[in-house]
Amino acid sequence: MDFVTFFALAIPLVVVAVMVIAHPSPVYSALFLVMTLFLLAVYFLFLNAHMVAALQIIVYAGAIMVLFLFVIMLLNLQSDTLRTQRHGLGRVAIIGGVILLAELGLLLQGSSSELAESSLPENFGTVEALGSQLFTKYLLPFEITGILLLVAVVGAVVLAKR
Amino acid sequence: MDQYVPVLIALILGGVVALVMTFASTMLGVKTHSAVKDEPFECGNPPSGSAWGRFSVKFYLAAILFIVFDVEVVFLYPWAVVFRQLGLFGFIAMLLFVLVLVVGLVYEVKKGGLEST
Amino acid sequence: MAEAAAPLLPTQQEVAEHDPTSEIMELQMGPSHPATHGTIKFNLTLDGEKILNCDVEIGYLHRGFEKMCEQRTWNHCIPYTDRLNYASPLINNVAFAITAEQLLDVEVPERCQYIRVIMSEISRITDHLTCLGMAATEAGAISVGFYLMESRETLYDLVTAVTGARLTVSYARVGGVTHDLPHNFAARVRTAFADMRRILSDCDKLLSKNRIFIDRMSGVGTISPEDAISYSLTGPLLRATGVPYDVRKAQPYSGYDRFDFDIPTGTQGDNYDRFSVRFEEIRQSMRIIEQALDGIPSGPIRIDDPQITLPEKKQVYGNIEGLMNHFKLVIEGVKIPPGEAFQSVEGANGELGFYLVSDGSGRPYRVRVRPPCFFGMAALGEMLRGCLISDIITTFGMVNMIGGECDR
Amino acid sequence: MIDFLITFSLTVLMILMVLNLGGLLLWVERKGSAVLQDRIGANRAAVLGKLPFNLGIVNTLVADPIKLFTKEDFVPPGADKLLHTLAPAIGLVPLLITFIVIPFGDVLIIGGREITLQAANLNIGILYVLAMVSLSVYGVVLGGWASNNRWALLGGIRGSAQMISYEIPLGLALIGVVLAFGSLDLQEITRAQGALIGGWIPAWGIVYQPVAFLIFLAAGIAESKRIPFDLPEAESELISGYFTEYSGAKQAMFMLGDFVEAIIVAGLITTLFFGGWQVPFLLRDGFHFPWGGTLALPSLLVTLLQVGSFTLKVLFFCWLQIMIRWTLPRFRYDQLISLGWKILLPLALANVMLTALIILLFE
Amino acid sequence: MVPTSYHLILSGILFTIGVTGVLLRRNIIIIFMSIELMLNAVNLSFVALARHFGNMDGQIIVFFVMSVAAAEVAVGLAIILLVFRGRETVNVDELNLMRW
Amino acid sequence: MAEADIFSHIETAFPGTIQEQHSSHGNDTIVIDRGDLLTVLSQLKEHPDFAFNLLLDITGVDFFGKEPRFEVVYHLHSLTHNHRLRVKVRLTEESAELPSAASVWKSANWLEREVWDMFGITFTDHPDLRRILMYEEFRGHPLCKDYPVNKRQPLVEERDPITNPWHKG
Repeated sequence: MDFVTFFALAIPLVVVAVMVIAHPSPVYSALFLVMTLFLLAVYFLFLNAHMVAALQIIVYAGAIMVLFLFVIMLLNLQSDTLRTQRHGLGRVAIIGGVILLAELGLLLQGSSSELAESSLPENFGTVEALGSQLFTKYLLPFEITGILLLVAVVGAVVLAKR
Repeated sequence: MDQYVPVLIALILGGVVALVMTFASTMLGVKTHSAVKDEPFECGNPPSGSAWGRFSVKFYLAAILFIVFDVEVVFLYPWAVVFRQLGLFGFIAMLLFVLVLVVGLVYEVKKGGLEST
Repeated sequence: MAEAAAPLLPTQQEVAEHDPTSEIMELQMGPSHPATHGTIKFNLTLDGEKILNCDVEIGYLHRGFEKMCEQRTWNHCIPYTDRLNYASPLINNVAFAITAEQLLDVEVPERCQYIRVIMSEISRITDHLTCLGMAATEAGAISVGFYLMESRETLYDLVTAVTGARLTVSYARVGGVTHDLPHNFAARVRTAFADMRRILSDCDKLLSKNRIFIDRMSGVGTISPEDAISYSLTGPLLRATGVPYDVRKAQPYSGYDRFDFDIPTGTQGDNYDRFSVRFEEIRQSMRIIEQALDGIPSGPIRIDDPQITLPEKKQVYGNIEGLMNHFKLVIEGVKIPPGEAFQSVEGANGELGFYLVSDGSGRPYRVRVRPPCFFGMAALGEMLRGCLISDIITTFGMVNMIGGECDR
Repeated sequence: MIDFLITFSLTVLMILMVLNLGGLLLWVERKGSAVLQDRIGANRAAVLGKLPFNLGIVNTLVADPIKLFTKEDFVPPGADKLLHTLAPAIGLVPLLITFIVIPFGDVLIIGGREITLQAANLNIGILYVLAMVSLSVYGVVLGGWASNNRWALLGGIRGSAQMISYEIPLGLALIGVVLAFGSLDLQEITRAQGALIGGWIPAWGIVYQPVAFLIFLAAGIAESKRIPFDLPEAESELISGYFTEYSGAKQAMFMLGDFVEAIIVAGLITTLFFGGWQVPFLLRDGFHFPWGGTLALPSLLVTLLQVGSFTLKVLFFCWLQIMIRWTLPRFRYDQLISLGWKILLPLALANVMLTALIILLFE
Repeated sequence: MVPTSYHLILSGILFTIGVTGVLLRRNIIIIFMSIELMLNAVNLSFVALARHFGNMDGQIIVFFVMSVAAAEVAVGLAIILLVFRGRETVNVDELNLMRW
Repeated sequence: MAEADIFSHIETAFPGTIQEQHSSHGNDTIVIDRGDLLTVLSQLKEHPDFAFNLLLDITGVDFFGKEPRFEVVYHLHSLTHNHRLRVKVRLTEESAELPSAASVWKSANWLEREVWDMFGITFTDHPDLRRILMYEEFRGHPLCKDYPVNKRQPLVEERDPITNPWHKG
């Protein structure tokens, strides 16, 4: 990934991400989040994560965000004002942000470049490579995910049915 | 990355088509306003206020199942591709996974989560 | 006169006050809605797709039929009756004429009775075809709807051949009918019926045996026989609940007791039964028509009484008595002796009754029509409670509300 | 540079093909329904005076868009104006760009250069289709919500519930095919279908996955929101559902979106279940009949035959969808949901596991 | 070539935006969306590092993160629905479910 | 059941309540007082000898200029015995009021609404006495003989402009 691509993706990403938390209307927030997710998916493509990019769109943009929109519409959530009454937390956020930026600065100094495209394994990021690892090395987490999803269904049904 | 170039081209082209169509009527069509026309369509009755009210949450229950099975589907794709390498072992692993989720489906159906409304 | 009491139906606000967590939506369906043909309005209270309450509002097509008839002579009322149930105008004509004849205590000639039966049954078939075709179209099976419309058109051709008009036929008169059947009528009817039987069997395969359609119709809009009687439902709506009440059998008029036909009944009282009953009634009507065509006697088609029926055109233009007779009858109307009569016929949607009061002046003093689909609409709210939005369309279609008749 | 030009022109070709086929389908639908219903159908096209033949197609392809584009663009005052304007585009764009992954021919050899007749050869081809289809739901949801109309809202919610419900069987049906061919690459899957089973039967996907085909057809029609699954826009129930408050070209975009989705479904059915561009017994150098005969053909002719075969198959499946649309009544909402979740989903899951088991046992 | 640290910085910025959203907004749905943003920022780090080391593990972890996110959203939104139906508000300041 | 039969049955079932009875043009008619209406109607429906379970029609007749001015006419049909009966109640203009039969037959609900709408005859204890065919703002009762046939009433404005947030002006 060269610098042009990086900035062409990173700057819109940050802008839409800010809009997610800055827009007063939940519907627009959700849509900005969808755009963030979509841009991230494109970003993943440049990081040789084809399968993950597709997943990002199918699961995140196509399913999770639809659920968000659904709930926003079902509850008829109106826009709220941005003026916060949570003063203390605002300061905490700013301090945390500064610390994080400092860490990032440190990171930048001792950074090394990513592996060249050519030195990657040939099938890096493809479905085959992912699949063969997922169902061998990560089999247990995979099965546990199934149980987690089951718990989610049961929990959500119990909750939503009052 | 080269394989995604056509997608980009198509995205731009599709965007242009969509843009042209979105604004075609704005550009070409006439615009008139009247009090009655500017009401939301409610079968010719005086409108009873904004439609943005709360709506039945029952629709949410189908959406939950969707999200769970969507995750299952995306797990199934890599499995399907490498299934021939995995063999019996992979079959049993996926069978367990699917069965666990089917339990969820059965639970929701039994609980009436997919009932008519 | 006291003011009307406030409606008892819960408003959105009341429901919300009762249960602050409810997700009730109010929706006004109609009068300008593709499925509410005949202009009608449903005030729906919905929970998601489910109907909690359905308040039916009629009257959008009210034209004051009864008031209008009171201003006209007896025979002038006939064209108004065309506009009641415009899907089967001939039955309305016949019903009015029969009631007026009852007030006169006269009986029309046998040939006239046969003609009335034939035309009534043709009208019943067109009405049922309209109803079924619309039901199919609204359920999404548009092609089947078109097939049924097409076969209705062949019948309209027959009606046109007899009366000169498709819908506004004004065919019956007090004391007879306007003209005789055209000479090759029987043959034309048989050809049309052969065509129609083919189309009906097509529709049977495409629609009434279609799983989606059966699922849409059965178990929907159910009403028990007790409720149906309490709601005064008649016709296919009542017969679908299993009550074999048909005016043609119970109180035969116009010589219906001569013919051999069955009364199809349902068992569940749901939309599918209503559909099947109508479907079968088409076949029975065809049976009656075929019998009538076989047995129709020759003879006059109206009463030969200068007090009641117009003289021949030859008489009118040929001698002064005929001219005077014509003039008096047209200007003053048939002088029906004072009295009152209620006579009903089996309309396409149920019992169609006329209650006529005469004061002997040549104009009806009071004309009251018992519109069969009015009662269906009254029961609709209860049929729909607990159903889904989609069920409104099928149930409303099967009630077969005809605006002109319901609102008059 | 040449490579880019080739890719560019192929992509443009695909987009144009989809758009034109969408317009054509509108005409086919009108004329086809007329044929089914014993009517004449669209026939007002007296562009050059009275012509001896019917120019209805011109009417639909030219006059209809002009009519739609010059209609008033109505935005209800109570609506969310920005989303109301954007919703049709959000719904249409993901669908327009889906078709580019579908291969419409093998290779075209011009001047020694082999051009694969597929605009975008993605190694995650099928996943790309799924991703784009899953994005198109936003157009429906937003169109329904932004109109601020109760009918539109009902239609939008019905539509989204329907589309997400049938996305799962759609994805699962495709997994059966992926299992059978072991690839996500559509061109590869199509090539694999050129083989012959027992030397006679073309190894098309339908032979391996008949159940998946039926599930895919049902779920695909549901995704394109056409009868019997047109509940979100059922005109006799919800007036026009989520596009009740739309007019002019924006409404045309929603309608075009449905047609494009129908074309995508037809294209995928062709590619995955009916051999794509394959013609039985036609290899790159000509026909190799199982009874021993061969018929050598020039490479260009072979390519033409393949593209023609693909187009014909796609048109056939479009026509099939139109036939279904004009024959069946529509479902009710609860029946739709229970069909999707209680019948199609278990069936699709069983199909996947059974396919896996058979592969395990026989390979 | 962009150094890996750039990806990580971007990931950090996105994470910070998410944290800010959680801290500043009072609408529970938007707070929830901010959490999703944070999860995605982490995903970005995983993918970037996978690329850095040429090792697929990072991408597979993203798989699991997404599944967890899906489960979390299903239950989380159900809780929000329940709370909203009981309390008529999605303002976290007004929600004090845990306080007694 | 023969005609004579039904009248004698009614006479024995409701002694002293029948003001008038006659049979003309094939319709049997009884006239009763409005105080007895509800008991007679429910008896006619419930009593196995009559079993008039189908309420065919309720309508009014306005004999303007005569006294009593209004007649309310009930047409009954028995599905079991296949016989019919017309029940009439006469009302003066001053006290145009009747007990509602909606508790006996469900269909009486709408029929009585129509009679109220058209003649202005009120029905006490009616569950939902609103206009049915005319609109709510309509003045007068159109089927009364003193309502001029060519009278025009203006169409009303929107009923509830407050609920429409887009019509601020």
